[in-house]
Amino acid sequence: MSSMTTTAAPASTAPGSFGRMVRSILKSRTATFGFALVILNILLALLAPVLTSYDPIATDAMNALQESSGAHLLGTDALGRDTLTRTLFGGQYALAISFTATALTVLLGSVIAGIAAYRGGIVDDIITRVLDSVLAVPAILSMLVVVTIFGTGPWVIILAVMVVYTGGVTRIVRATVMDVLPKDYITAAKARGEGMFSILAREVFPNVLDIILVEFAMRASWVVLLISSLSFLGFGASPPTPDWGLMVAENRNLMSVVPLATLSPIVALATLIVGLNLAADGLAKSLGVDRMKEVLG
Amino acid sequence: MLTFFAKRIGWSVFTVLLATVLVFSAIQSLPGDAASQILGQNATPSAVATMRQQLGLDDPPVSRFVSWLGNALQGNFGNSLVSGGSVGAEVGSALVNTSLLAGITIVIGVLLSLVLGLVAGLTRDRWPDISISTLALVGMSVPEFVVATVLVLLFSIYIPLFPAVVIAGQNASVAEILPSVWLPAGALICVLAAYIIRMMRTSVIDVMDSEFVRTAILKGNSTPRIVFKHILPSAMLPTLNVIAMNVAWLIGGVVVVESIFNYPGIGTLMIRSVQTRDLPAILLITVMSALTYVVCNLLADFAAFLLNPRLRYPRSAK
Amino acid sequence: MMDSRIEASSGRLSRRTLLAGSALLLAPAVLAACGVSKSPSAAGAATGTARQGGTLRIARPPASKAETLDPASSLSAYEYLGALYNRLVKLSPTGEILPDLAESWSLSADAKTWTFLLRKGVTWHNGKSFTAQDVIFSIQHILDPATKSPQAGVLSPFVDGNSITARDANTVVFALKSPNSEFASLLTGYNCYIIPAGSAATIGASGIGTGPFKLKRFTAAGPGAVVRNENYFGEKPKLDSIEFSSIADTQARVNALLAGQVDLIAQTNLDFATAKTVSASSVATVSSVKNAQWYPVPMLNTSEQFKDADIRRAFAHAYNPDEVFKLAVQGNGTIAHNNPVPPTEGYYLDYGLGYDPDKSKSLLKAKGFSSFDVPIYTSSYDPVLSPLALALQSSMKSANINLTVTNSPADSYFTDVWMKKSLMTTYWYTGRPIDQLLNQIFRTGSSYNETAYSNRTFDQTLDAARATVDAGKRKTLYQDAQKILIDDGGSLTPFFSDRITGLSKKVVNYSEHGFEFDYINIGLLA
Amino acid sequence: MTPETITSNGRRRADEDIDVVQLRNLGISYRTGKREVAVLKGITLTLEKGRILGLVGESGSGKSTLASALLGSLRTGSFVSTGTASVSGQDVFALRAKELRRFRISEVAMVPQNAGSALTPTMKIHEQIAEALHSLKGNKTAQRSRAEELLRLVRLPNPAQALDRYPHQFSGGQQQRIGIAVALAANPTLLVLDEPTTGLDVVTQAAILDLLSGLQGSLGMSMVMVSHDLGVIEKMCTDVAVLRRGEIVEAGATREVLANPKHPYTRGLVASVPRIDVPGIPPSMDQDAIDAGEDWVPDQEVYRRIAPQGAVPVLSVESLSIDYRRKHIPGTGATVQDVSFTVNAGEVVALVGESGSGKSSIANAIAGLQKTAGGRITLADGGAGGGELAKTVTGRPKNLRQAIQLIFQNADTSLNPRQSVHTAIQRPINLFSVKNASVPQALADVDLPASYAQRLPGQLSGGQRQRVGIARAVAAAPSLVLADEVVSALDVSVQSSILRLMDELSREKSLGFLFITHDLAVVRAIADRVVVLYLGRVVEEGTVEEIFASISHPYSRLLLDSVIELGDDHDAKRKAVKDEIPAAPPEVGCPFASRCPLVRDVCHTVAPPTIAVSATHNIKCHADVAELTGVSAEVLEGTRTC
Repeated sequence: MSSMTTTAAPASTAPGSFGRMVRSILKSRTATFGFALVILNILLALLAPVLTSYDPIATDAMNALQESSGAHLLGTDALGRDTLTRTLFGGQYALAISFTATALTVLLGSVIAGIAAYRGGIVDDIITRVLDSVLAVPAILSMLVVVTIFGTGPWVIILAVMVVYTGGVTRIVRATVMDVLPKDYITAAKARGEGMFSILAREVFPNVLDIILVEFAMRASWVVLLISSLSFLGFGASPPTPDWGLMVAENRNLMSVVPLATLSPIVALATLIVGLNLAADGLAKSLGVDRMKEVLG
Repeated sequence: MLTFFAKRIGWSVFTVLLATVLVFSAIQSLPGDAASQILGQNATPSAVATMRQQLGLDDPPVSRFVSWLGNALQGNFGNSLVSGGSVGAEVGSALVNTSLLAGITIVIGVLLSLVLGLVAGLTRDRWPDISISTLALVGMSVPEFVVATVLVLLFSIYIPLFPAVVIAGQNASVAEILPSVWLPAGALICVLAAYIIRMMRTSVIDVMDSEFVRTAILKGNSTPRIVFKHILPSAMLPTLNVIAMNVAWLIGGVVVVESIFNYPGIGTLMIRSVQTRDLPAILLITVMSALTYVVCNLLADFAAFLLNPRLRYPRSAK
Repeated sequence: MMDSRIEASSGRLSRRTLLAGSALLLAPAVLAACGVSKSPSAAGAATGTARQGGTLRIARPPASKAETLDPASSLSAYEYLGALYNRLVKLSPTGEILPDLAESWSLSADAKTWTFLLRKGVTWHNGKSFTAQDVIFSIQHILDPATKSPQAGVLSPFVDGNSITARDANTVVFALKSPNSEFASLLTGYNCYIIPAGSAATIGASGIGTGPFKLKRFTAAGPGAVVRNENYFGEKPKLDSIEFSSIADTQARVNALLAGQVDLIAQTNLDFATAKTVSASSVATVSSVKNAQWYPVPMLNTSEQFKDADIRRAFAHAYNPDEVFKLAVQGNGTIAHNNPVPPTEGYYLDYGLGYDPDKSKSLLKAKGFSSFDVPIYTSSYDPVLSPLALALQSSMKSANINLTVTNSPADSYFTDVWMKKSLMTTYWYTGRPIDQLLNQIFRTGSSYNETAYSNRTFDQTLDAARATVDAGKRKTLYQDAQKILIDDGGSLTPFFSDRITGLSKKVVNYSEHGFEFDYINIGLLA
Repeated sequence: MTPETITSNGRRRADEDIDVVQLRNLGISYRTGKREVAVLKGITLTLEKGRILGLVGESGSGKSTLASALLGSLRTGSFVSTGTASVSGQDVFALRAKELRRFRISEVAMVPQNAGSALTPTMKIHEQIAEALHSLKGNKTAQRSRAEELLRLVRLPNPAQALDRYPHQFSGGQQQRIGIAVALAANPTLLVLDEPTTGLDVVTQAAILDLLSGLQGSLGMSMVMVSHDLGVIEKMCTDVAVLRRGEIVEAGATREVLANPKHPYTRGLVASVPRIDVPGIPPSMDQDAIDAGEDWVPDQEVYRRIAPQGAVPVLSVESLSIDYRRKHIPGTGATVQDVSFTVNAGEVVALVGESGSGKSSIANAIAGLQKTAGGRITLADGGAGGGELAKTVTGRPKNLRQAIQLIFQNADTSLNPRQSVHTAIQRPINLFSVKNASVPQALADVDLPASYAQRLPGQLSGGQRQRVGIARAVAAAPSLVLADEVVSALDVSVQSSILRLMDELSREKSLGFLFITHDLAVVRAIADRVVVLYLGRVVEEGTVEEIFASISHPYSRLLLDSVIELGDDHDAKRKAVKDEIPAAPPEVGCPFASRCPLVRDVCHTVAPPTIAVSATHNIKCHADVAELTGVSAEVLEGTRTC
């Protein structure tokens, strides 16, 4: 409902809430560092085409298995592809897939959680039980099944992530929503006769946004790990995709020849995950979220 | 309280059943089936049809599931569509191997991480905490395939202390596998411990901030007494769930590590069974994994019950 | 003692490991006459005095859970066969047919009747005596459709199971349906190991043979062991026993070798970098065999994409072989120009389709394609497959051919992808006699016809060659067949590759050629 | 004022030997980021042995920080910025870890505000007492018997059994007694009590305070007691120090300070406490004037509210019952049963009861948030049409939803912290399409400047938040407002302004207020009529004068007697009552039978009849009017328990 008709009326969301968040993040050194790492990763990925003139996929027979040099800062792999280029482009892939997958998972999980918590009773029971059953199937098995059904590809990976993690997200967001629901402002809204979706959207979600954000940062780090593991096992990205997990799998036998080909994606992967974890930690601390509750999912 | 556990167990059974139904339905939509997988390049359409009939793949899914369930309840999980052997024996021996790995991982990993988490929590923001927390962060941030690869390079190739892979097969005895368990266990401990350490640290800090610990300090109690009598039992409570989740995770999470170490466990079997569409094997693996999941959670509930007097002695008969 | 160099002649056969079962063995007795060129060499394997005794530990790639010790089966556990069983005849490193259980053999003038005189005093591992009935049973077992033996398709055109007779306990007579002067070489196939009469149902688990080793234990796709057979009729093996283990991941197999857990990695062609790592190790080394395998990219002729020969030709012209060769195997081997017949083969035709992207484009344009998109499947099953696919992908871009590389899990690669997907990467061992090579991999309806290639002229040319007694004429016919095959485009064959095997420095006298593994002389350093 | 003049008893003392507490220019600050915030500034005071010092002040005055400083305890991030604190002759902040432990073992003990969270949940009671019994270390039997003795001393029922129980198995009052027992175990020279009765029901509070007085008398300890409640301070303490924003503004002998406050703040504090004996809304404090250093004097006049003339009913509740039980539990009855009352336009009706009396359940049922088991709730509103209210809010038409609005106890949770004031108030206006309503108008109604619309709840004080909550309710233009404990969480200085606001709104907008509270003094100040609930049953109803007059239900009488008020004759009060409310109402008979001094057999089996004392005053009791008149403390004396 667009109610803000008077010109003097402020925006319907809390004024300065984003600014406040940025400020509270900057206050925490951990969070700042974490966000800096993540932003660095994003920048490097986005700027990959500018930062390097090599094609991440094109092979170059003449320059295979080169060690670090002026032409190839991090050397090349067995197919003569520039390791730096592949690592940078690998960031695009990792970030795009994992952030999309995480965002969709968190979104879906939050909506389900909101409905389950608000409706309560049998609806809640059914949702909780079904999601618990999904959680009871090992993540890798679920992913294997999804990947085997739909073949490989970015969207399949995203779907697989959603299958695996929606239950966990729902569990955590549900618990948080449960904390918010008994608050008096919810009671006031209920007493006004507001509908479920109105209450969830206006009253509940703005207050669990902290948790959802932290959840996002942390899940994203798990998703990056999971996707790279899947690629490592040969179920994720297909060659020649510059996927970090795949790069490790492809190049780990080159450890004694061109160690940078393996180390670069590992360092990139670890940097991103450390960044996401620190960001989640810092975010949690500065937003006053009990981060460890998150792990329970 | 009996009803509390009866209800929990009831839900657990339901969860396992539902998980099985979900996996069964998902496998139905896998392209190709065991018949064509078995026949491979010898597959002529008629041979596939015959094989399908032999394997009972032509019956409607619901009736197949019901008959599977009926047999499963009598302990008969069917025969592998690939090897023809009893799935029970196959999954059983893989599970025993994985349990050995998981067991060692859990015992060492959980004890180690509880101690480290406790120390980190108690020395909040001082150097032991900072080093332990950093270590845990690294553990969380490095994929297990990297940890495993590094461990192999270091401890079986450069310094040949441990076997690099498991040579013994699926039916090997514990004694045969035991020497090969340590490196995979080490890789798993790194991942497992990271989360438990962090959980333990946070909950120790939470408990330390509580009124009752403050009161205990103001009573002039000694530090060990405060730690072990006042902090530890309460700090363990939220950690239990994380331990349970992680232990349950181990069953599926071992896949990567098993693959690197050629470990003849449930993870390896899982991948192979999905690839060969070996439905009876997949279903049994699902059942066992789901059972592990619910049993871990039940155990966590039970441990919480023992640790938490509020659960043991509910205040009133409400 | 064998020479350290592994004599790889054109008589070498290819084997596909895994579930998919393996190819035929065939060694033409006439080969020597055809003037085999220089012997490719193996380097690195130590020679010296092996001590008597010891246990050799061999790591092998994963096999199916349905793996069996029945040699006739397509799922036979290859590494055990040579240790447990004997054939009537075997191949020498130079491609000659050597006696094994048959002491000598002769064929009638019309080349329709083959008579094998069997070795006397041979006993099975269970103590029973070996007789002509065992041979008859073994061949009938291969021919029995229920066995689903890949060798059945090779033998059945000539051999009728009911026409094999035992003249006496030590003489077997084959009355062929049609003349075939190369029949004996067909019996060198590894499906042709002789098993005890009546053992069809039990052989898969019992492994009772006449070979230098007796089965100690065996697990499908798992570990197993064989021990020296003290009653072996031939030279006794040096080793007390051989232990086999099954390791799925190539890197894990290499790690096991480097960690000293195994002494030899079977069926694994180490890639360049790994070979370098292994050579640098203090415990292990590598042994390489020149042009030991070839890496074809079969284009499934029945698929929508490749049913047109012009398209196939366009593909053959589309890649730069130098580049692909360098990228995929770092130049270790020989460029093939799409001819699957190795240059060391006596009947080799020096002809091929070279790199010509413009021609490729015009061929495609003529069929209405300005560009051509197709997925190419690859797997970590063999370390060369993915680089090969990627190199092709990269190279073919200039011809407007866009390959989408799709990685498929190793364990199911040969069940899910091979002979099913329109374009994929695979490999064969060389050493295949030309008759078997062309007949089995390219003849219409053949069980290993991975491209589903079907060309009546080609088939007729092969038939004519087989029936031709004159060696020179036969050579011409086989070369005609090669030309048809290359022009018509069965598969892409960019290069022959050296095979690099990793083995412990403790191992001496390792020798392997084709499907012949020397179980007798291999031993551990004294 | 110089530091020397501010001693706890108003005298300058040289003899330090008998001073248990001696604070000199103590300042405590905490660090947040790079800023340092002073929590306590230049505190100087002394406490003689055997005396009781009350620390009084509103929220944020630093009184709890001061209390824990006496034990050498500072919150993480806090530090001593100036001065010293000496307790029993030891400079507590100079002690090393080991000495500090010894000091805490032997010299000082603390009774925390909420024993429920201060007792370790995973340890049995006897263990928690035993670990303070350092002199008996190693002797389990002696520890046990001493622990039992201590529990008996604090009058915990069944002390022997209690030893092996866990904290959660006790009620709040019992936990508080255990907390005291634990503190006493160490036999401290100084006992520090931090709001020891806040959060307890009045009856329980009275009992605990009696216990503490008794113990202090018999054990002769020195005590420091923190409280925001002037009545409690007056009853308990020999000396008092008044804190405001980290500074002591006034200190001295309690009676002197409270009877004749010198500092404007103290004056304002004393003046703004509502009292039963002085009907009406007390004046509110002008903090700005005090800040400006003016010699501000509060109005001496209390505002007396006049009940509206003519009864135009807005709400009528008939035979309402609410049952939480899933199945019938023998011996217990429904949570709320047979509750009937009405609220008229412009009238403030107080629903009074202790925790567990079902008063919030009734409010929720009226709001349609709680399913009822029986009865009728009717909204008789001329303007909006009115009618019987559907059981749940979703079944009610918009105009009926609009007609009933809620305001809440806790200003922190009543407003969505992520919504601006504007959004919060605009929402009901839009939802109900209220004509002639606007956010500035609603803010003006609650005396807030229009600029506050931009603010978030976090940027408002507690009182301002409560005003916004009221504005949100009023903006919907309701005819009835359900006000659940709306002032109980506020400092006294803010309380009266909110009460005044309610009074204004009820008169100006003819709003009916259902005012739910446990605080009889507030009831006396604002209510026109009163309904007294006990365990979900109405025991008495009448006009405010009637309720506070001499004829009362025994329960009402108990509540009244338990109130500790400024200016009472504290010594005259009775010593002990049965302060525990049963967990559930009885299935039959009078709900109060288990605690009633006038109980007779019939009370346990037959529901009490209604005694109509006047047309408006009804009491449900088996006793006759004579017995209900002025039931004295002596009668209650007989019901002493534990």
